[in-house]
Amino acid sequence: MASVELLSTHGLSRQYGGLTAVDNVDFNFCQDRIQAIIGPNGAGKTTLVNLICGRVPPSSGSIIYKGKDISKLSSAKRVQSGIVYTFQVTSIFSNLSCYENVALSAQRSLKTQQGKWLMVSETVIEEQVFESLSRVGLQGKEYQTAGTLPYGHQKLLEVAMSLAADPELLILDEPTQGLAQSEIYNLIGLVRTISKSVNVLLIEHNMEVVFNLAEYVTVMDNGSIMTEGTPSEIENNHDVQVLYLGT
Amino acid sequence: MRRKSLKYALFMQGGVLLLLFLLQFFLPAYHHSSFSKIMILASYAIGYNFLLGYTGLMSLGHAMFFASGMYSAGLSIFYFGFTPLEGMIFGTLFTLTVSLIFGLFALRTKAVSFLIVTLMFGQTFYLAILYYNEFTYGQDGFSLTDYLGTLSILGKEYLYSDPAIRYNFALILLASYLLITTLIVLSPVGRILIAIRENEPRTQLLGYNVFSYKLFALTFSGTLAGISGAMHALLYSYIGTTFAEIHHSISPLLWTLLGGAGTIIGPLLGTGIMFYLIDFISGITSNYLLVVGVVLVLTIIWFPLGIMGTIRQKWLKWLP
Amino acid sequence: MVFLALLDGTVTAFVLALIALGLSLVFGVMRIVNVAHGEFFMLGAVLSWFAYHWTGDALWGFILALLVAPVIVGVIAVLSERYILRKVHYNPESTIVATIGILYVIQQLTLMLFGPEARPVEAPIYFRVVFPWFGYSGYKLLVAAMSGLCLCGVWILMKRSKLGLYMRATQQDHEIATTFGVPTKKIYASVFALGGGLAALAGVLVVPIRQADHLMGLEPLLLSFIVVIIGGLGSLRGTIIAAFLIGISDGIISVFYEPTLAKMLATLFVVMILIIKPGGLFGESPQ
Amino acid sequence: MNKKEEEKVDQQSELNLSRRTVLSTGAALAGAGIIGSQLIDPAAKTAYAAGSDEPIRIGFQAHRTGIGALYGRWYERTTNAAAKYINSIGGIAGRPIEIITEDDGTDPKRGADVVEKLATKHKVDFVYGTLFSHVVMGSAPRAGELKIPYFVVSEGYHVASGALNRYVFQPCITDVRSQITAVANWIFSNLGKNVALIYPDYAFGYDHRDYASAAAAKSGAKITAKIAIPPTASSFTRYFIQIPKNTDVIYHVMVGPGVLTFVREMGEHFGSVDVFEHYGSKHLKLFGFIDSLEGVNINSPGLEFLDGSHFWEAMPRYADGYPTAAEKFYRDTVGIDDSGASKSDSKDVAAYSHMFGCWETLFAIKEAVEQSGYKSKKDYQTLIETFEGFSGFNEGIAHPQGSKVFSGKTHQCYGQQFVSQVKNGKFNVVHRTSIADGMYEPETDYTKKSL
Repeated sequence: MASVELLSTHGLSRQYGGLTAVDNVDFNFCQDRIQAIIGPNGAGKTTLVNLICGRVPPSSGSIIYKGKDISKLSSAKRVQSGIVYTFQVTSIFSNLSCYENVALSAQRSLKTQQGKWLMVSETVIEEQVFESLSRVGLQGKEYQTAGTLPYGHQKLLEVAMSLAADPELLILDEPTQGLAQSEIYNLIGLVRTISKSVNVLLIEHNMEVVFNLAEYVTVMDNGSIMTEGTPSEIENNHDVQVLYLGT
Repeated sequence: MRRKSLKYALFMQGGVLLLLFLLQFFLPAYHHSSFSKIMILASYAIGYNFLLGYTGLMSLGHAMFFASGMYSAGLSIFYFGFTPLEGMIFGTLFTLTVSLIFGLFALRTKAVSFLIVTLMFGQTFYLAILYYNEFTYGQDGFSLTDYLGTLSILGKEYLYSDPAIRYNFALILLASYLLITTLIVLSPVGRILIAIRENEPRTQLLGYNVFSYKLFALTFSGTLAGISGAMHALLYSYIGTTFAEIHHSISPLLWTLLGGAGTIIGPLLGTGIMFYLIDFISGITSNYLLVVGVVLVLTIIWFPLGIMGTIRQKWLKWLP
Repeated sequence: MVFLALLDGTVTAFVLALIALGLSLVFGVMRIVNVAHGEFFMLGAVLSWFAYHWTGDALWGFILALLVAPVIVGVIAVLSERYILRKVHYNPESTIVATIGILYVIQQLTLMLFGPEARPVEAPIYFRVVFPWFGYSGYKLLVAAMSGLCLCGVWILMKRSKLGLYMRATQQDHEIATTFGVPTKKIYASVFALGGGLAALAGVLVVPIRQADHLMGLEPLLLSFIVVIIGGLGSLRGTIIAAFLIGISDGIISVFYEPTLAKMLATLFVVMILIIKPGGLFGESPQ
Repeated sequence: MNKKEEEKVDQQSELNLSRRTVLSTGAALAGAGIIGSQLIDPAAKTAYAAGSDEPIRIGFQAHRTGIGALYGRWYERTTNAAAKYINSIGGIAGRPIEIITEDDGTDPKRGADVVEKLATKHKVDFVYGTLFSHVVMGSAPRAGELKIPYFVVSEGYHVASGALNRYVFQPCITDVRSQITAVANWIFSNLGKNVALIYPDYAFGYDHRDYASAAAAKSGAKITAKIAIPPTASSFTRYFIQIPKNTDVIYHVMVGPGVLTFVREMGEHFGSVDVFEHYGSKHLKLFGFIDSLEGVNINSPGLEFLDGSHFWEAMPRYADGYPTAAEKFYRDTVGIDDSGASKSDSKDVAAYSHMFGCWETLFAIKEAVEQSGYKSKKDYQTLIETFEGFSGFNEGIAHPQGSKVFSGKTHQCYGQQFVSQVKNGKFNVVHRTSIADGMYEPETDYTKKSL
């Protein structure tokens, strides 16, 4: 597979007070594959993706996306250019219906696509919403209030919102956290389908999921990249074993 | 769902408006004029609700917008000899500018700080009217009675203070506010505003420039308040600082909350109920504000969503 | 002129700090805005008039009011906390509306029982301090000193007592505090009572230099709002510094500009601080 | 004030307040259109003969709450006392008076609503009794629209300035402009020529600012400072600093709940008027409008420094200030003691320089109704035209404050004013102006406006 760089970071750092959460990271994401970032708690994974999608500004360093420096862009602008983030802890609009949740995401992407200045017709939005919801298996739940869904379904709703946003790079932050085993299997299938059309960056704790899905894995520890490689390389890497097993 | 909402809402509002239209032929003089007043004030509250109910921004300085529309329309008629229509247009544009500039500053703050900044700006505006009293006539205000002329409809001349003119102008204002806010609320833009109310950071991360949407909501809401103020000036021909005082900012908040924030028809209901409640109680005791206080406390404990909000939650899910 | 401006500004600042302190505590610990705070202040002043009237003696009336008014107001505060604020779950917006309701109720009941006029209360001691250029009320200086004492008292309470510890814990994180066994419900009630009591105390101290009337709560409410927000949410140190900043700048601006213009400028000054630093001077940024 | 000056003042304002002089003042006014010259004898009870039993309904717009509440209470007491008395002597044109009171919260918004409510719901014949000028400004357009006569007791210059409409009358209380014009020259020649003005930042205050300045310009006096106090102020010390050093007289007027604080802080700042040495070798003098102390006991703590200072009064608070039979009758009927406080509570001091306007206005309405033959609302035009034809009211029980000149053009009356000095814890009248002192050229002509 030809590895064309979609996104890369250069010397990216972020300090919180005296603490360095991300330390001079050069991270590359190549087109057309599922890539994963793993690492123990506090390794700086979430901070790294927060930097990438613009939720926190970097202390230093730059982020290049499709050849352009995006480190000064607002988070909204980054979403508009295709970097879509799916929250670790669900952050849906819990008082609104599933339909509204997804529609919010869909109408933005449709507007960007169609280059329209103000309005997108509701019919087009509706189509997109129904499609996204059925892709994650939430068809029939359109008018249920999102906050009343079971947790697993809320996670799926998050994914549906992200899909409706027409992502080019979809960042899934611990998508399986809090899910039952059967739900995890469904999710793996879903992500695999999604990845056919979208680049997926996976932040995950669950090794099973990672090795099942990822084509390339980056291991982070103490805010820096420890090692990178294919899943099998990583599986056999001694340092990673020490990191995870403590031996 | 949205289309169904829109259809039902328009039907319901149409019904309410038709009822109000017909009522003018039956109401006794006192209630006739009370209804005119309620409709004008309700339109102010509807504009307020656009900001509070649909965007989640609580302002305590809306009297500033009401007064800015009122004074700019009134002063331009008074000094520059504008016609009432020109005064209205000038008032609208002036308030639009004021609310836009105000928004650019105030929206840098959030939540309670926003509340305070709106309050302070409102207070400054009020003091400014007092300070430039040689121009604005200060606390006393001034009357437009001799400056408005008459309004010619179908070859007949009417005074702006004619009860029928007042009633129907107020009704037209109310109807257009209801229609336009319903359309916006149920449009994709309204969806985004509601999203901001529900979860602002998430809305930002869906790719929306939250600031500009909030600015739009504030400017729109302020302008609506300003148009109400200008209309009030024309129909009641009195302009004074009482409309710029903090009490006049709290009023739409109360009407909105009582009727149901985030419901289109709620502010109208809240304004009407509050008006008649005060009217009724002031006949019994001069301490009618005591009852207002009690009603507020009980409403917020028992109907935190307001009257229409509770009805929507319990029965009419489609209610916008 | 500047000297008088500074002196008057400083006295204003002390009083302001005392009134704002209660609001700041409630704000900080409970994360709610108490719009009825000014009415607690007003109640203190009105109760002080009753004490003065009942004892017929300025000094004894003052002492009686000093002891009783904060307690009565504290009880009223606890009752409204228990039966109203708790019922709306301290939701910020609901609380604002509920406390506006409480404001009207307290104000109108006072109007019914006390009447509409402003009534004077004699100062417990009265003397004029004569400077070479002008005279100044000695009691005002005394008020500043007593306010200062109260501020120190609260400071010590917060830093040294168990209640203070609990309050600070609740302020940091309400849920964690609960899991560590802090009785947060009781803390909320005590904080609200303390806030009301401090406002009433300020009312008792201030009333001899103005008069008691049922509308007197609004201005201190607005001012203490400003002070608390400028100081930064829940920062006691910020509140006190802001009180001085505002009291003294207001005093100085008043000397050089026409009174109404001065009020405008002082208000705009406050707005500008907030726009530049939305979190206040000493608050955590809201982001 | 030193002895010499005192004598001078006393000589100048030598008062001879015998009954005869008072009546002759009235007599001087006699001529065409002077009405109400007969003293009404309370004993002669006319039965409600000529008229029907249908009462004349007078809507009373009262400041029961809000900043005007103190005045409102006294206006209400005076109104009720006057109505009771008028009913006891046979009512108006044989019909009893009925007063319907509505609170306006001293707020123009609500004021306009109250006028409307009184007119359309209670269907009153007239609306009456408003004091605060912004409430009058807010309510008057509504009265004009509803075409209902609206009699105010406000002392604002709004009526005479022509800003209102033909339905609004101020028949029995002199407007501020005339009050100032009447006393200004006395101030300049007796107290000093360099005057600093302190007034509230209200229209009421602007009248003081404008007309005191105008009077100063005319008589060669100088206004050294104009200090407008914002309505939200609760502390005043800082504003006193702005008074420049070349000032001889502080001219002060204040309204609202802060009045006592205002006066007290003035005392703290300047010390007692006699001792004060700050402003060079001259003694700083104080001249106040009684509004600053309406309803306030002059013996309140902190006011000792006022001893020796002067005040304008419209009607002397202390009974010996203007001892006429009518004044005594009025005072007794309303229930005021000799020191201007309520007979039932000596701590309850009256708004004595304003409330007489309510009493007199009801009598003026009575005159107008009786002379015009007013029966019902369709007679408004005749009533208004009759009223505009009045040229004054004679002193008597109906007009205990003194005779009035009335101008049909301005819908405004002009009466005598008093200057009192504070001495031994009471007000002592030292000067009484003539009606002519307060006259000015009319600036408007309501009779030319449409009805």
